[in-house]
Amino acid sequence: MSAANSNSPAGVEMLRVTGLHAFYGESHILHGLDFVVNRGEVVTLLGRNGAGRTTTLRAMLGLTGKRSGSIMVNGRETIAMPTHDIAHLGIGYCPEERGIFASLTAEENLLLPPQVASGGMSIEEIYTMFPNLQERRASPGMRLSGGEQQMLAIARILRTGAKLLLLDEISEGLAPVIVQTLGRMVRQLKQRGYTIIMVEQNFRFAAPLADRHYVIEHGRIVETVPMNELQGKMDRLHELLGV
Amino acid sequence: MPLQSEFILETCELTKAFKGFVAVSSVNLKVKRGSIHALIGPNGAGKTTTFNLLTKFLAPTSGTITFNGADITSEKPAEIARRGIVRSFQISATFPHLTVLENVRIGLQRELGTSFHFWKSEKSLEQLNGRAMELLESVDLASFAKTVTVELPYGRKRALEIATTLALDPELMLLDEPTQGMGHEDVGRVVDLIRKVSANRTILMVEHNLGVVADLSDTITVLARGAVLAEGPYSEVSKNPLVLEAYVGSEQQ
Amino acid sequence: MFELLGITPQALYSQLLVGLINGSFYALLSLGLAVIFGMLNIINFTHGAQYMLGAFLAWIGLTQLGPWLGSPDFSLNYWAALIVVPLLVGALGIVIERTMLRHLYKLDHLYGLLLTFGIALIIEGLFRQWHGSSGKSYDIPEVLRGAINLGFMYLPKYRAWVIVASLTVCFATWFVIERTKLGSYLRAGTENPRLVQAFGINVPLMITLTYGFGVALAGFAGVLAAPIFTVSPQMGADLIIVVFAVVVIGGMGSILGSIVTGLALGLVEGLTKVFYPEASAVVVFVIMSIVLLVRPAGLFGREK
Amino acid sequence: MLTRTQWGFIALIVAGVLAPHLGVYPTFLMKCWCLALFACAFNLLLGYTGLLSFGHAAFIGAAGYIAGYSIKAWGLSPELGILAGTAFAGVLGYLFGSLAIRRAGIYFAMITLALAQMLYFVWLQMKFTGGEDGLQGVPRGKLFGVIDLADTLNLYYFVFAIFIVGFLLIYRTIHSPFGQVLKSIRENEPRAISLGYDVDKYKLLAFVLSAALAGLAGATKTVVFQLASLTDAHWHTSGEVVLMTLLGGLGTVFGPVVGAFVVVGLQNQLADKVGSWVQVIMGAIFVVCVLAFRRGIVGEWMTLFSRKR
Amino acid sequence: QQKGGLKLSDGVVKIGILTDMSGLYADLSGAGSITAAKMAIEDFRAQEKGNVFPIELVYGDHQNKGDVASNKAREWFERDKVDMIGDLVTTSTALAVMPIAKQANRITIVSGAASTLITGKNCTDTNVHYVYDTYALANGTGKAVVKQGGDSWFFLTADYAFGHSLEKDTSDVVKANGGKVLGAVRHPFPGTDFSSFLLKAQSSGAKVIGLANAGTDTTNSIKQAAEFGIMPKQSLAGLLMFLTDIHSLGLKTAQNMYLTEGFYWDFNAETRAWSKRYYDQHKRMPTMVQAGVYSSTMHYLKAVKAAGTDEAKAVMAKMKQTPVNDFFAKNARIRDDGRLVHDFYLLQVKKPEESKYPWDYYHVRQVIPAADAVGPAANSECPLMKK
Ligand SMILES: Nc1ncnc2c1ncn2[C@@H]1O[C@H](COP(=O)(O)OP(=O)(O)OP(=O)(O)O)[C@@H](O)[C@H]1O
Ligand SMILES: Nc1ncnc2c1ncn2[C@@H]1O[C@H](COP(=O)(O)OP(=O)(O)OP(=O)(O)O)[C@@H](O)[C@H]1O
Ligand SMILES: [Mg+2]
Ligand SMILES: [Mg+2]
Repeated sequence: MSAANSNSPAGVEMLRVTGLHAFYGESHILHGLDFVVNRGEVVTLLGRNGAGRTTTLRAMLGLTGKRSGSIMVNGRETIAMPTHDIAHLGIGYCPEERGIFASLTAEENLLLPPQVASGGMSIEEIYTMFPNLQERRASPGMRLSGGEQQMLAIARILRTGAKLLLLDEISEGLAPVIVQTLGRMVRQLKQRGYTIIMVEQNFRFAAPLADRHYVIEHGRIVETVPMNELQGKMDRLHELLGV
Repeated sequence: MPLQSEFILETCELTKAFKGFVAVSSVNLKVKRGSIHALIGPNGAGKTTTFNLLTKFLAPTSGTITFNGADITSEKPAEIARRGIVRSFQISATFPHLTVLENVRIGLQRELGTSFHFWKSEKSLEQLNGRAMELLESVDLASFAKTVTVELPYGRKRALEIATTLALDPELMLLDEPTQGMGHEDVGRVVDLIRKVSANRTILMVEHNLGVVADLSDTITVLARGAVLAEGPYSEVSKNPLVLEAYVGSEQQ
Repeated sequence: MFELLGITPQALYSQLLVGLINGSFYALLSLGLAVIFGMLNIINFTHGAQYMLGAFLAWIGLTQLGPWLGSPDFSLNYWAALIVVPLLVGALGIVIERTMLRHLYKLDHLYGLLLTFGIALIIEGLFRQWHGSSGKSYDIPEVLRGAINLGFMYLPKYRAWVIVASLTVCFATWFVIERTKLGSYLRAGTENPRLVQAFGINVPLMITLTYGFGVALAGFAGVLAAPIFTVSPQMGADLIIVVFAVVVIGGMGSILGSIVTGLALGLVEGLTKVFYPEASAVVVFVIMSIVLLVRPAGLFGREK
Repeated sequence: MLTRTQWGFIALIVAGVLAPHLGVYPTFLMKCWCLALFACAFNLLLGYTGLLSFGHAAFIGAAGYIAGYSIKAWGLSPELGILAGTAFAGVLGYLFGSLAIRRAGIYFAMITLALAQMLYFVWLQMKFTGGEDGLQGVPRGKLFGVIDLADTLNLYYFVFAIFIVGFLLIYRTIHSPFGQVLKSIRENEPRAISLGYDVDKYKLLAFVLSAALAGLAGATKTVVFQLASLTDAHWHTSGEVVLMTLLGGLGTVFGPVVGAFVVVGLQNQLADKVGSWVQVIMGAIFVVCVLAFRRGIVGEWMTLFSRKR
Repeated sequence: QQKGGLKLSDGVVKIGILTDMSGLYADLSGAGSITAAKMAIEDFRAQEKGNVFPIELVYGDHQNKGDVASNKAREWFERDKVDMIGDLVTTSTALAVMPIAKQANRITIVSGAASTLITGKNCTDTNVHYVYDTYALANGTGKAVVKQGGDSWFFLTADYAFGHSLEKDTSDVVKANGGKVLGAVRHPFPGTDFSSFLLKAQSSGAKVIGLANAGTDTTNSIKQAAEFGIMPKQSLAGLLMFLTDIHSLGLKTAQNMYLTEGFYWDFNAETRAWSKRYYDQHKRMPTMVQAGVYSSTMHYLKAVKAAGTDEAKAVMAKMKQTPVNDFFAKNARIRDDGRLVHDFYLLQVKKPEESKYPWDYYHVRQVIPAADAVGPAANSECPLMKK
């Protein structure tokens, strides 16, 4: 994985999902999803509860049950790869349920994910970004408050050098100040050339950050809204999301 | 009824220390009877911990908790519940493989006093169905009564949880982030619901969604670093510079 | 003072030594259980059978292998067995994990317990069918025969070796798990294997190897035990229940905890044999009950 | 219209009443009914409360000894002896239960296993149990002083009646207000607590009930075989009851009954023919059940049935 | 019904061998006992030149469980019309089957079990205790060893009824013969580590350590005694041991220890001749239990023939009337309580270098005459003896 730098040309395709189907056991959740994300872009996946946004992220990492279709990451087909190999293509995942390891300390949690590419953030940078974590570095993961866990979940993938970040509801349960910090962070990351896919419920948070919004309903993309068309499509979004 | 004080719940110098770390320190909380009281604060301020102390999932290091004039500091979780303090969880808590109706009935059933009666027929619980349906009605779930709970969408589960809580007819309801993870419609529904059920009872809630807080609450207590930072109605608190700095932030992005 | 109770200091020291030996076996076995439990969240009921397998393979290597291979003079001696047998037992464990246990991770943990219980029955039954119930004897290796007279007590060399060997293995294991990165992968994998895998770690492989390793520990204990105890198909079955009690007492929270508890209980049992031998079969269980009353999570366990 | 369960009951009773007249060997049947009751009692705990006890041998064994001893040494009538055994098992269940429910899940299994093993050693050393030799020669006596139980058919119907009573009690327990609370605890324990239930008390009562019913099975078995022995108290018995329940169908009403008949029947048939392979075969059944047949015979059948409809 | 000039209940004499085919005692009885019974039937047919009543053999595994044994016995008696059940290894199964046999009026011949209860308190008039009991073993070893100079004893006792009674019987004998008992230690049953108990025994300074335990407990204690270098300063005496135990222990470990058995294959030409034949079929030399099964089955068949019926009382009367006279026992009689009164042997395990051929394990140190070996009739608790 070459580290994408900030002036890499936009339009280089980072991720292409075509005809993605995914299942949990018997239940068919994704019904042929298609979307594309270019290097350095921030896109959001919007939708109502249960639309299948989280499932989309999980399917990209092979964490759902059966799946079919095609997921090209940097030109490589990953649909048949085992999860741990997909991660090594440079993908960082921050799950909806945060996934903090209770038996590890905050710092161990932070250091846990292995480096998948060069150019990750240093611990110092991370602690400057999230001072709370520095303060609680020695406490066991399960003792952190909900919000602290959320910060830790994001922080630890920034260390790994992954350049494609899958962020699931990161603004969830955070104090407004922190949400603002996160907003700044996403911008910063984008400037550094990261590619980000965000699943968001908080439209106000996501709207100004994203280059493009995909709206998912019943496991399909039902609407694509580029940044510049946002104003015009507000009504449609309203209808789809109840915003 | 004995003379009731204005405050249904009071804590006095409530403190919880974890190995060398004080999560809640000397909190004096007074919750007015019949009000909706919100507890807000930055992450890690000690809100959930306070809840855990109030419902005895944690034992306080020091301080006392008084409910309706009685000292409940050393009671067990189930006893607290029977006194009329019932909480909901940060993550929705239902009985997934029971039907929606049965979920609510579990809440009602204890009142019958037959919960240990292993020789009685289940049919004896059917007398509760009427009341259970009323409760479901009140949260718009009546049409789902026969549905197995796992199949409900998230927001509906939240509503069901509230209905089950209501079944106990609690005097004081503790809601931990009731709108967390909800889509906008669901948020609206839950806000309405909370307002509806707040009649005749007291509600203490933790919530990060300032819109909801502003909308619902009579009084707001802001916690930061385990201590009370500010208290008062939304209009006051939201202008408090300390609160702005610690919690609300600049609001322009 | 002990003389008053009719016990000579010599007897007392000897008992403590014996206790320590039992303790080393408890420690090795409960450590293996803890490692497996930690990663797979499964109580490996097969552990006793795998311990027996270790002892049996050592015996087969020493006495049967040569004739099978057609060269009666060939035999796998004790020292070779100490290396080879755990590998074999571990390899069998890996097969079990790959073909069977693997399919149970998504289910309630009790299925793992039941599966391993079934496998234990099979292994034990096969050996009973094959070698009968009466035991085989395995000679102590030449260099470790006899005893050292320490003046205050009589220390059989082989037993001293058992203590040294098992403690070394225990602490090496502890070091790897608690003090290395590999260990933190293991611990994290315990909680949320899918996520650890999503971070790019080959969790299935890690699980397989962990199970293999934990089982190999049992095999190792079996080889150590072969010269002391009669090698027989049921040798593991009853021991494993005591080890379960040890595990409950220690709590599976920490690796060190299971080692320390194992040793300590061996000692307590040894002392009971001095002062009130009739109770020595139940003392571990009694302690378990008391610990449950006082500290339900176990001495080293974490509450939930 | 009768429900499926009601049809099942009728079939069970008809089969039970007719079986000895159809050439099935009555002593074998009695053993099956005793173990079926044992398995049903176990299922009450595992299938409906989610607690895996690996020490149920303690209860069937203890009740056997107490019933046997009180009948033999104190001359109690068989029904009183059985009651005594059952009561003792219940008390024992209370003691073991109070300890074991302090931990959940796998620990619970290990604790019950260890406690049962402890009791095994106690029986082994006690004088009155006859140690290895067992408590032999328990008289069958006269039921209520009139019905002579030395007559095999009388005894058979007595045993069958006990089974039915135990079975109905379990069925009722599952479908009672209490059963409803048990279910909710299994589903979401913290939530049940927050609704004001003292979950430990409920678990304990379930444990005591299960222990007492297991005891009822053990005491009855002692009267049938006129002996109480260590075999019943051994942990193999605990394993066997898990197997019966699992094979028949965990958490189904009739599963444990079917499982008990299959396991006892197999053991009976196989023991002479294949010797020590029995243990291997039992182990293999365990493995197959866990890997591929988790719903058990009755469970699979019910799925098949409902799919067809 | 008349068959071969006999009144047979169902036209055939059915013999059932109820034994342990897979458990701890499978080696010393089990399949070997079935082989022995088969041989007896064939030999009987051969002796009678084919002119005999039909004989059938059935066998079953009681898994050492009383209830399984009792279930099987009932089934055999009631449904399959079995006339005699033999072997019955382990006391719990023997005691479970005996009363059922009495009730059904069938015969039991216990070869495998050890308890004196079988011919004591729990005796029945349809039972024979053919081979050995704890009294004979304790008495044989205790008395003989004291006579050989082993006059101070320390016991290592399995802590349950069987161990206790073995210890008590033996120490009574030791004391009665002028020996001293210095102490005893009880170990849990089943045990694995006996070293601490052995150390106690060692520090007692007793000349003989009596092992009042059985099976793997005994073999484990012997192994560990070897490890602690207890022998040859002190000798071990196994109070319940079989040829198969010595076989699995190996002479190196077991050498020099004393034990008593009711039969040894290499005792004289006659025993050797039979045992060789047995060996050809079973590939192992017979234990006393297996030899006893052969001898008792033969004795039973002869009695059936002599009585002209398979009715239990009549056959039993004949069995008691006729002395047993074969390779197993000479001029031995069955007493009223069912005990076969025959000679025992005090044996000492050979050193490895003394063993000349496979299964050459013992020196026969002494033949214990029947009268000494078996519990005196006067002390019997069996009601049948008081007549
Ligand atoms: N592990 C699972 N097993 C079965 N079904 C699942 C599982 N996880 C999710 N689902 C179902 O898949 C559908 C899509 O879920 P998903 O989590 O992708 O929704 P989402 O769009 O992220 O919504 P939200 O996170 O707001 O609830 C939902 O109907 C959900 O019930
Ligand atoms: N059991 C515990 N042991 C040690 N520290 C704890 C424990 N529980 C909570 N803490 C710490 O106490 C502080 C308060 O936690 P709490 O969960 O109450 O925060 P909160 O206000 O609910 O935050 P959020 O809004 O993020 O959920 C946190 O810093 C947390 O790390
Ligand atoms: Mg989601
Ligand atoms: Mg919180």
